[in-house]
This record gives sequence, C-alpha cells and structure tokens, in this order.
Amino acid sequence: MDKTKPTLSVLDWEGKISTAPAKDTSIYAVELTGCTRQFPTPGGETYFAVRDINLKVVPGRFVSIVGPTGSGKSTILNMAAGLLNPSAGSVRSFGEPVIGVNRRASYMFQQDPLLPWKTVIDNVSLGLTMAGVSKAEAYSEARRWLEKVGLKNFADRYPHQLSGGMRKRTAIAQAWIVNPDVLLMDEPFSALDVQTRQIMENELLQLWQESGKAVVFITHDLDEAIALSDEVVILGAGPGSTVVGSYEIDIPRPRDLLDIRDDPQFVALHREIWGRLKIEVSKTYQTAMAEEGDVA
Amino acid sequence: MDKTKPTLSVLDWEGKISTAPAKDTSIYAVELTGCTRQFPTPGGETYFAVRDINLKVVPGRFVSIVGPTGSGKSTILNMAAGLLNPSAGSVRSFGEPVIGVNRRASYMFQQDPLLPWKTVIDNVSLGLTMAGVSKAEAYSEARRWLEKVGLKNFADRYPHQLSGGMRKRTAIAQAWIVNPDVLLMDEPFSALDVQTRQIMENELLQLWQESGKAVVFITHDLDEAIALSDEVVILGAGPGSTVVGSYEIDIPRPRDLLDIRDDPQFVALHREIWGRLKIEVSKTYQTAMAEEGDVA
Amino acid sequence: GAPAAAPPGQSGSAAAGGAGSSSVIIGIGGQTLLTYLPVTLAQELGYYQEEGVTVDLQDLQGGSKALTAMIGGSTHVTSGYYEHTIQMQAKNQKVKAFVDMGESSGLALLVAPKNEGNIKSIADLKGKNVGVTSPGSSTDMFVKFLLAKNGMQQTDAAISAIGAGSSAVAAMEQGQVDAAVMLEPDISVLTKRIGHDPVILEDVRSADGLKEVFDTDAWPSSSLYAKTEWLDQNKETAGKLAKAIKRTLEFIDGHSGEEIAAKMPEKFAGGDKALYAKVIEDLKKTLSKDGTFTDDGVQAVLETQRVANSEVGNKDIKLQETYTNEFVR
Amino acid sequence: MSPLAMRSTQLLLTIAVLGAWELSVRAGIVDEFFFPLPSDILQTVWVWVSSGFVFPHLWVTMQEAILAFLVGAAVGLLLGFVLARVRFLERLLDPFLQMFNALPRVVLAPIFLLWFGLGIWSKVAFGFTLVFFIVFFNTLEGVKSVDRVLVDNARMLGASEKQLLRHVFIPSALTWIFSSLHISVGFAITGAVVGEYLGASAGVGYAIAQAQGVFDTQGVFAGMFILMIVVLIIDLLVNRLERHLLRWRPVQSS
Amino acid sequence: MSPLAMRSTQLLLTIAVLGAWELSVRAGIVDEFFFPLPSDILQTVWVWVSSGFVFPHLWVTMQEAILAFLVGAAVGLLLGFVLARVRFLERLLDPFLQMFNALPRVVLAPIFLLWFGLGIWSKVAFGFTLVFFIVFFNTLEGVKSVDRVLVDNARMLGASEKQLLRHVFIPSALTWIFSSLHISVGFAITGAVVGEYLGASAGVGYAIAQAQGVFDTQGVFAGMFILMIVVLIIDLLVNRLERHLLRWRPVQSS
Ligand SMILES: Nc1ncnc2c1ncn2[C@@H]1O[C@H](COP(=O)(O)OP(=O)(O)OP(=O)(O)O)[C@@H](O)[C@H]1O
Ligand SMILES: Nc1ncnc2c1ncn2[C@@H]1O[C@H](COP(=O)(O)OP(=O)(O)OP(=O)(O)O)[C@@H](O)[C@H]1O
Ligand SMILES: [Mg+2]
Ligand SMILES: [Mg+2]
Repeated sequence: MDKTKPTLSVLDWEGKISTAPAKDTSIYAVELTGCTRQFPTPGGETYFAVRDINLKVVPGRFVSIVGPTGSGKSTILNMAAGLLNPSAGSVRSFGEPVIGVNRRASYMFQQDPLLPWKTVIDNVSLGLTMAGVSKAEAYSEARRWLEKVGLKNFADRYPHQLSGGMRKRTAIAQAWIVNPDVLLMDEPFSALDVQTRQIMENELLQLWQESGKAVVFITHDLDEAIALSDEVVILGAGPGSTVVGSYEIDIPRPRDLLDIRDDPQFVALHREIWGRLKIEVSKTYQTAMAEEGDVA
Repeated sequence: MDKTKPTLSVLDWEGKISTAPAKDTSIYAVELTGCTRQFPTPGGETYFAVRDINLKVVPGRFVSIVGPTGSGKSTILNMAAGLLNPSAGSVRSFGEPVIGVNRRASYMFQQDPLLPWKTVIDNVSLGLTMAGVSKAEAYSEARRWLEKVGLKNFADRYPHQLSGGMRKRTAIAQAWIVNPDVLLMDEPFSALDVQTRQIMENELLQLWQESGKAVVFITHDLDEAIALSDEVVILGAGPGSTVVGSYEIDIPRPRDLLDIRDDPQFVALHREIWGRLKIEVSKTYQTAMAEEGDVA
Repeated sequence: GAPAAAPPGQSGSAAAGGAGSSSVIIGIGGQTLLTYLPVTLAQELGYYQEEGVTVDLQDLQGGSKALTAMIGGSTHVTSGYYEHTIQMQAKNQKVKAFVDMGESSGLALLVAPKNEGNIKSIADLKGKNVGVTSPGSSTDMFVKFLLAKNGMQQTDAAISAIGAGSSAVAAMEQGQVDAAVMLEPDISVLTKRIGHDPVILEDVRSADGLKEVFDTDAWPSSSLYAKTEWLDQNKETAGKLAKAIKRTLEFIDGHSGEEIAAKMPEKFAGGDKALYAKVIEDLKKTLSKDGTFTDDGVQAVLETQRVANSEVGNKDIKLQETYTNEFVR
Repeated sequence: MSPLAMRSTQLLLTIAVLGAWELSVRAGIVDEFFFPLPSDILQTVWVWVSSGFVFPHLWVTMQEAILAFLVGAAVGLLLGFVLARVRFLERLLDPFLQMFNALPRVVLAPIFLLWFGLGIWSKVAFGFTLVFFIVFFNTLEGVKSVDRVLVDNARMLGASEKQLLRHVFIPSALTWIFSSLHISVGFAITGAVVGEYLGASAGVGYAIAQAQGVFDTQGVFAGMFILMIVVLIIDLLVNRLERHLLRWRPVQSS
Repeated sequence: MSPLAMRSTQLLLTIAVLGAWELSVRAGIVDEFFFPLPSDILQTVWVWVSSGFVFPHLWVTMQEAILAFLVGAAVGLLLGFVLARVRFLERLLDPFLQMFNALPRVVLAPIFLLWFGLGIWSKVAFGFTLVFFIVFFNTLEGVKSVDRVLVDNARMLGASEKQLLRHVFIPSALTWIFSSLHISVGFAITGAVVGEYLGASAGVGYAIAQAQGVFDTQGVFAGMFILMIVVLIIDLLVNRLERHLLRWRPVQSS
C-alpha cells in the first residue's frame, strides 16, 4: 500500500472534534466548500442537483447523510471521491484540492461495481494487487475479508452467480480491504436482511474504531444513521437541495447496536431528526405533484 | 391490453383463502410444487439454490417472502416469472404450466432493468405500447403513474440521469402500469427513504385492493412484510434452502401503515416471525464461518 | 490439372543487385500469358543455368505492375512489353529493352458472337462497347490506335475493362461487350466455347495483319528490359540472359507446339493439353526468331504510342535509348 | 477543444504532412515516380474536377458503394439478428460464414462478372461481400452481449420477438452496429473501386486503373484523393446519425 | 443439440449443397467452365495434397496471414486503446483513419511492393491494412462503451492507467475484440492471398492466379477450398480461446 497515513490519524473517534471551521484546513479528511453541481436537462436547461454544499469531516469522524431520494446524496459522494467535478465550489481532502480521484478515499458505490470477469476473490483483492501486494498475500487478506462478510465459500464464483445481497457484500469487502483514510459508502447495507445488516454494521464500526478513518455514510434508514454516526447531516428536497440540518449524535461509544433503539437519547434524537427530515421528504413530494413540469 | 382477466378476480383480498391444497388447481395464481433449482459451481459440482419449494398463492392474496440474503428468494421469483426453469418440480399459473415467460405476471427486478436508451416516460409506457395501446394514450397513462411515484418532472430524462431511488421508482411504475394478474416484486422499496417508501407501500396496497391481483413480494424489512401481507413465508438458510415457516397475518384491513407498528397483533406476530427468521440468518452465518469451503 | 513441381522459393525483397551479380530476379507481367512463354521455357530448359545465371521468376500479374516493381528495385529485369520503355522515357525513367521476344503483340479485335452480323468494320464500332484487358494497357491502346487510323475519335467507342482469362471469355460470350481485344489462349478458348470461329476485325498475330494495321514487318511486344543503369553495370549478366532467351527462341522455332508444351510445367496447360499445344503452335509465328529489334518495328511502336497514349503524345523520344541489340548479337 | 480548433489542428496536420512530402520529393529523398508532388496531385484533382471529368465516374462509384453498403448492412443486420436469436442456426452456419469470409474476393471477380455482368451490380456484389461480413459478425456479437435483465424485463412486459428486437436488441446492439458501419464505409468504397479496377467501363476505380496503366501516378493519387474526400463526407454523416441515435448515452467526460 | 449432432448436420448440409452443385453441373444447368464438378475439385485438392504440391504454398500464405493478423491486431488494439483513452487524439485522428480505410488496397499494391519488396512482407502489409482497421475501430468502440461505474470503481481502488487497461478495459472490450478477430481471420487470409495474387512466386494466391491464368477453374476452386479448410481450423482455435477468456459470462440459455 503506497498510501501515506494522515498525520492526524492519532485522533481517534473519541476526539470529538467539532465541525466548526478550523484554521488549519488540512485537518479535514473531506472538505466540500460551497459545492454546487448542475446537470444539463433534456430540455436544454440546467438542473441543480445540489447547491452550495458545505461538508467538513475530520479524520476519525463518522458522518451520515440522510435525505429524500434524488436529493443529491450520491452526487455529494461523487464529488468527495473526485469522480465528479463541482460546477462551483471546491473539494479538498487532507488540505489538498481533489484533482482526479481522491487517492486517500475508498468508495462503495450505490450501483453494482463488481468486475463481471473477475471471481469474487479477485474482485476483493483487486485493490491490493493493484497496489503491488503479492498475489498470495492479497488472496489471504481477501479471504479474511470474505469471511467477515460471510462469503468465504463463494470466493471462486463470478458476480453473476451471486445473489443481490452477496454482490453488495463483495463490494463492501472490496472497498474495505484497501484500508483507506476516508470511507465513502453509498447505501451499503440496503440490500441486506436485518441480521446480516447488523453484522455488517458492527464490522464497519470495528474497522473504523481501529483507526482514525473518516466515514461518510449514506443511508435511508434513520435508525442506522443515528446508531452509527457522530453526526447526521440532512439534505433538503431537490432540485438544488442543500444541507438543511446537522445533528451531533452524542450517544456514548461503544454503542450496543442491538439495544440502542431503546436508548432514551436515541429516541429523542430520532424524533428530532425525523421531524426535520419528514418536512423535506414531503416537500419533495409536493414539488413533484404540484409543479407543472416541462413535460406536462 | 390483451390479457384476459382471471375468472377468479371477483375474490378480493378479504376472501382469506387458505393455502391448503385445493382440488381445483386453477385457483392458484402462482403455484410452485416441489421446485428445486441447482446451479453448476466453478468447482464442477452443483449448488442447490433452493430445494423442494412449495408456494401457492391464490388471486387476491398478498404473500411476502423473507429470508437471509442469498437464500434463494430471487430464484423463486424467477421461476414464478418463467425466466428460470426449475431443475425439478413444476410451476403453474392459473392452472396452466408456465412455459416461457409467465404472461399474466409482471416482475419488478432486483437489478436495474430500465432500458438506458429510452426516456423515463418511454420506459414506463413500454408495456402499454407493446400491447398495442396508442402512443398518446400510453403516454397519458404513463404520466399518471409517474405522478404516483413522484417523477412527473423527470419524464424526459434518460435513466443514467436519475438517482438510484428514482430508477427504482421508474421500474415500479413500469411494472405496475401493465395491470397484471400477478405482481412479482423483488425488494422494490429498499433504495427509498422511509417516507417515499410509505407512499409507495400505500400505492401498492391501493393497486392491489382495487383488483384481485396476487402479489408475491420480497423484502428484507420484516415490518414491511407484516404490514403489507396476508401471509409471510420464511425461507431457510442456504444452500438448498426451503420454506421453513409460513405465517398468516390476520391483522384486519384496511391497515394504517403509519401506526401499524404499535398494533399489539403486529408486535406479537413480529416477535414470533423474527424469532424464527433469526435462527435462519444465524445459521447462514454459522455455515459461512464454520464450513471449510473448497477455497479455504 | 496436376502440378509438376513445387514453386521456387520465395525470395525476399531484392535490393538491386550489385555489379557482376549472376543472380537475377525477373518480374513477369503475367507468367501464364503465352507471349511471355520463352522466359519460363528458358528456365524449364535450363538455359539460364547453362549460361551461368541464376534466375528467379516472379509473377506480377500484369505488365505495368512488373515494371513498377522493377523501378522500385524489387526486381532487376522485367519481362514486359517493349512500349513501356518509351513510356518510361516520357516519364524521365531510363529503361532499355535488350531482347525482343514478340514480333507482334498477338492481339486480335474480335466481335462478340451476338454482334456477328452487325459489326463488320472498325467504323461499325461507333457507339459500341469495346472490351480491353484493362484501361491503359496495350489492348486499350490498340483500340485507340485502330479508331484513330480509321479517322474516328477516341471517344467514339466506349472502353470496358474485362480483364483476361475466364472473365474476358464470359464477357464476350454473354455479350456484355460488343467487341473486344483479346489474346491467346483466350481466343482459342472462346472459339472452342462458342463452337465456331469468331469474327475477327483486325488480327496482328500474322505478318499480313501487322502489315495491314501497322504497315511494318515487326511490332516488338514482349521483351526483356531493365533499367539502363543496371544494364550498364551488368553487361555480362544481360548478355547471358539475352543468349538464353535467344537459344529458347531458336528452340521454339525448331520444335512443334506439342514438343514445346511438353517442356512447360504441366499446370500451364490448364488441363487441355491439345489446346495448349495448338495455341503454342499458333504463337510461334508471332515470336521473334533471333531476339533483335528492328528500326521499323520500334518506330511503329512509337507511332502507336503517339496516337494512343496521351502521356507520350508528342514528347521528344529518343528511340535509340529505349532498346539495344548489343546483347543478342 | 472546440470543434473549430480541432478542425484547424487537423488542417495544420494535413498541411504539415503534405509539405514534408512535397519537400522530400523536391529534395529527391522520395521518388517522384511513386510519390508525385502533392502540388501536382492537387492540380490533377483540380483538372479532373473543373473539367467535369471525374463526376460521371464518381457518380457510378458512389452508386455502387452506397448500394453495397446498404444491401450489405441490411443483410448483415438481418442475419446477425436472426442468428443471434436462434442459437441453433448460429452454431450450424457459423463455420460456413467463416469460410466464405476467407474467400479472396479478387479471385471471385470473374464469377461476379459472370453472374452480375459488367455493370454496377458486380461491384455492388463485390462491396457486399466485404460489408456484409463486418456488419454480420458485429451484429451477432452485439445482440449476444445484450444485458440479460433488460431482455427479461421486456419479455415480462409482454414483448413479442419482434418487439424485443425493436426495443431491446437493436438499440442495445447499436454501438456495435455503428462500429461496424464505421469500418464498412471504407470497405464499401474499397469494394466498389476494386471491382471497377478489375473490370468496368466507368467509375473512379476505372479512372485509377487507366492512370495506372499509363504510369500516370498523379492520376492514381488524384483518384484516391477524391475518394478520401468523399469518405470524409460520408463519415461525417454517419457520425451525425450515430450521435443522434446514441444520444441516450452518458456524455463521456475525459 | 450435441456437438456431434451439430457436426453431422453441418456435414449433411455440405454434402447436400455439393451434391446439388454436382448434379446441376452434370445436368448442364450450371456451366462447368465456371463451376467445375465438385468431385473434380476434390480430386484436384487430393492431387495437390498427396503430391505435396500445396504445402510450400500454404506455408508461405499462412506465414503471411498469421503475421498480418498478429501485427494488424496488435497495432489495432494498441491504437484503439490509446485513442479511446485520449479523446483529443481520437477526435484529431479519426477522419484520417477513416480516409485511409477507404483507400483501395489493390491500387496500393505497387507502393507495397516498393516499400516491402516482393517477399512476404508486402503481403503482410496488405493483410495488415485490412486487419488493422477492423480491430482498431472495434477496440475503440469497445473501450468507449465500458460501464462507467466499473472504471470509476477501479480508479477509486487505486488503478493506474495501465492497470485500468489490464483489469477493466481489456476484459470489458474483449467481446468486441473477439468479434473483430472473428472478422479479421478471414480478412488476414484474404489479404495475404490477394497480395500474392498481385505479385509473388509462391503462396496459395500465386497458385490460384496461375490456375486462373490457364483457365484451370478446378485449380482455382481447389485453392479456395484449401483456404476454407484452413480458416475453419483457425476459427476453431479462436473460438476455443474466446470461450476460455470469456468464461465469466453467464451461459446463454436460449
Ligand atoms: N448525469 C446526470 N444528469 C442529469 N441529472 C442528474 C445526473 N446525475 C444525477 N442527476 C440528478 O441529480 C439529482 C441527485 O441525484 P443523486 O443520485 O445524487 O441522488 P441521491 O440523493 O443519491 O438519490 P437516491 O437516494 O435515490 O440514490 C437527481 O435529481 C438526479 O436526477
Ligand atoms: N447463475 C447462478 N449460478 C450459480 N449460482 C447462482 C446463480 N444464481 C443464483 N445463484 C445462487 O443461488 C443462491 C440464491 O440466490 P438468490 O439470488 O435467489 O438469493 P436471494 O434470496 O434473492 O438473495 P438476496 O436477498 O441477496 O437478493 C445464491 O447462493 C446464489 O449464489
Ligand atoms: Mg444515490
Ligand atoms: Mg435477490
């Protein structure tokens, strides 16, 4: 692995670094400043996917983004990963502007990103072999990860021979194995059953707690977002959605994911965030229903 | 629409027809008898995805299938749709053996099934135009459905210009518009936020209640399964999983999806089913962790 | 037809050989064309070897290709039509012929079977479609010359390329052209297929025909030529080649068609040995006896070129630089 | 880079290459007998164009090439689709098609002349044998590599075999088809010209053969130059059509 | 249908066609001058093979064809990949490549002879110009149609441009590449044969040309027949390679 460890990796998740702007901008593992992204529409106009997004994540922090469908969550992650240039604003990672892909991040995509011509184990070990790790070593590491995601016995299958949830888990292992400084995850657990999901959530927390990684996590499950995160960011209704709220989750760690839903702090936070989120989601629907689009 | 209405469509959802074998087999909208499906593995052996599945769904009934990831839920739906031949056993629909695709069913796939070269509205209206409906009529019908799924303003976008959740909703509208006798849905709402999900669930219930459709619904969300269904079928852990339990959900209809989680009947059923499901999911993990696979 | 021998080894790209080289690559403008028969026959008779040169024959499927290959340095000597040397002089390329094999071009202007009653003279060709092997070839120029000789415009007849061999025979038989300039053995094959002698408007295969069309006794056609530079540097080799060809011409003169055919590789007969022997017998009268050029002959060729080839036209041509009899004497 | 800047760069490149050529011929590095001066070639082109000499020839060649292209592409598409859908036929016929594809067309010239005469149809047949195989093999592979889920979805929505073709297979194979069309534009013209070159009474190939027969290399190059320009124009049109039909594809950001 | 049954069906089909041909020639419906009796052709093939006459020729042709195929495919792949990755170059060079693709190769024969001599290299160059364009255009399109998410994923996993090529672009474009290879097998042989046909002293094309020059249609057909058999064998090998390299693809159930 040729990635250099961030100088800040000593700050672990207990560090509780506030998101207030710091003088030393290199402190942020991911820093989106005033990011706007527009797309041309078929009608020839421009559609603002997100507008004026400010998102700052220090190393060691776990931030979830929730928001109505189509509000621009994936767009934000794409910009943070360096795969999509913002139309306005700047993206930085550890103080460096992100040009091309963000080499210090690993990204688990919402879509199916497995290479169909590689077996499960080749897919999982890909990041390592490309970093120059020997094949034997990469394979044994990949097996370790496959075991974690419960796919040990499917190592030599091709992706088309897997179920939807198995493909997702392979993608998770693929993203985790490279041990990056920033983990970007777009709805990683939505195709999994409840129990598998909890196992995965625990794995993720463990992985994250072991090091000073920053995690940006997209989910539709508010419970999940609150249970896992230090901070939950709510994205407003589109078009041109922006951050409408940010909630600090101060439930002490380590958290017991099984029982956390009964925690009074959790319940209170859930009610508060859900109240806000509901407004945004309804807005999305009102917009969609009421507005006369150009196709009507 | 050239599809003939089933003679049994008068039986609506309140009919509460038991799943016990009936003399008149044509009563079942979907009937899988002793269906087994195996796949060749890379090692040259055969892998049993599902074994000896018996599933009978009468028209007007809403059946959910839950089970651990990789247990064969999609495989069952594929067989019911006629896209996959069972290695053993038989598939019938309304008494007819299913040869080729099941013409009386509509299937919402787990994967992304939108045609990338068609706009949203063309994708949604596809089923109608192919059935010979005039373009104008198909478009106005498609617009009605797009409105239901909240995509009215995105009618002229191409799939790659949509977010993940929007693509799912387009696929939902595409499957619903053809007004089939059997609705097969594979995790339709998993990529949607909670509120959108509830709107969709309500739409689905409405669509189903209006007619005597049979619905086979796959979900990982047990709450959702119980809230919507007449029956919840639990699939065991793979390989060679089979139906390990079937629960009749006798919560009276119409149900209020918002408050149903507080219903004592719901809570009791949830506890019961969850207890059973948990065993299966843990089994899956034990298998995956303990067993020495051929790659270890 | 059953082949007799394995092909000669494919020699790599040949840099124009150094002085005194006794190994020569000859490019033939169509090895199966009868008019180039002496070049192959000399090889079969072993005359080149007896004279002390090793000859590698390359079949280049057409006179102009053989010439171009030689200009490009792929071959040393070309077995092609003498007229090329004149054309090359017009293009500032110094090429000199040193053995004459054909006294006559061996061409004949035939009327297609379907027009046998209609076309009786050159003048009848007006507005008709005349087939040639390829545009710009000597068959094409033959037509142009005949038209001009009969006081017609070159555009009075449409010229179609019909190739040689079976495509030419088919085009004539099916009447896709109204008339065509043809060579042996195509004429004999056509005759055999239509079952009677075709109507021939002009025939320069005989001395009479030559006299009538070109007003000369000889019209040098197939010959060996090389770049003047190469000739100057390889006088000895050229002499050996010329000697071998001259001996071959004498051999042909002294033997019957059958005897000659027997010496040629079997595959050249194309399955019909009798026909092959017959056309060789016919060929004998168009071949030169001693390999020398005559002043009348070369002059006649130049006249044809002036009339039929706009690239030569009225350019100043020094005929003595286009041929030499120095090596055959 | 703007289209205009791109065109200028291309023009500059062309001029640079032609300039280098001109200079090396004048300096005697390159043999004028084989590579005439570009300025002479352009002059010949000008003569051919201004005298109107080339237009009847070009018209004939274009007819042949366009017919060969259309017929070859149509049959290639049709057979490609049929064989991709009927696996039995594909397995049955594949070796035969491969064998025929390896037949040297030039050798077949006499048979084409025999069957189709000296007119344009023998050249169309010539071009056809080139275009057909390219389009056929690509269509076959294109249809075979269509995403399974899309096909299944369309079938579940009630698509007949014809509708599957129209809504799924053709659009999905379109990138393949266009790739083969890009290749075949050139081959259609090549086919027509070579056909003319071997036997014809008109066409650019005939004109080139005539020039070559009298060692008029300027004429040969002029003919090829004119062909190149024509191909350029056709390719522009094909590109435009492609852009229109494939407008659903995500724009490639580099 | 089992492979054996398939082969038998193909054999039957072949026999049926040849039988019909034989009969119609014997009945005088088809002219033997142009279409000799299949039995005679096979006999000639037998003579060529048993006398060993054909093998040196075949060896020369195979050398040329294989070299043309390898070099053409290699350069086509390379340029295809480079141009697909560097959009600027693609836009710059596309019109030139299109123009060159439309040049009639037969006309260029003298230039090939000039540059590459009379030996095998001029024929290799001939075949190259056919193979190259087919492979190039398909590779270009194949790389351009790679799923965006796969590329992004590989890049996020740290792929360098070279690794992207190896792990994503090449495997993804492999169906495209194989399609073009299927086409080019035939064209490589065609190129070699036509090259020989225009000027050579050995090779199957030379043998065919000589047979044609002396009205030996049996010989012409025998030569083509031998070529077809050779292509069949090569295609079998290419198919096997393809099946191996594309083994990750879902099995197509019909
Ligand atoms: N290439 C594109 N062209 C046009 N519009 C686009 C494009 N990509 C995204 N969009 C639009 O941007 C908006 C945000 O998309 P994005 O994928 O970021 O949503 P999301 O929050 O991830 O939604 P979901 O939860 O459904 O995945 C959507 O309205 C979408 O239509
Ligand atoms: N083509 C195939 N070849 C081999 N195995 C397959 C194939 N398709 C499915 N399987 C196997 O069958 C099993 C069941 O797959 P299926 O997709 O039905 O699971 P599922 O219940 O839908 O899972 P999920 O909830 O993750 O979507 C899995 O173990 C999968 O690996
Ligand atoms: Mg998204
Ligand atoms: Mg599934």
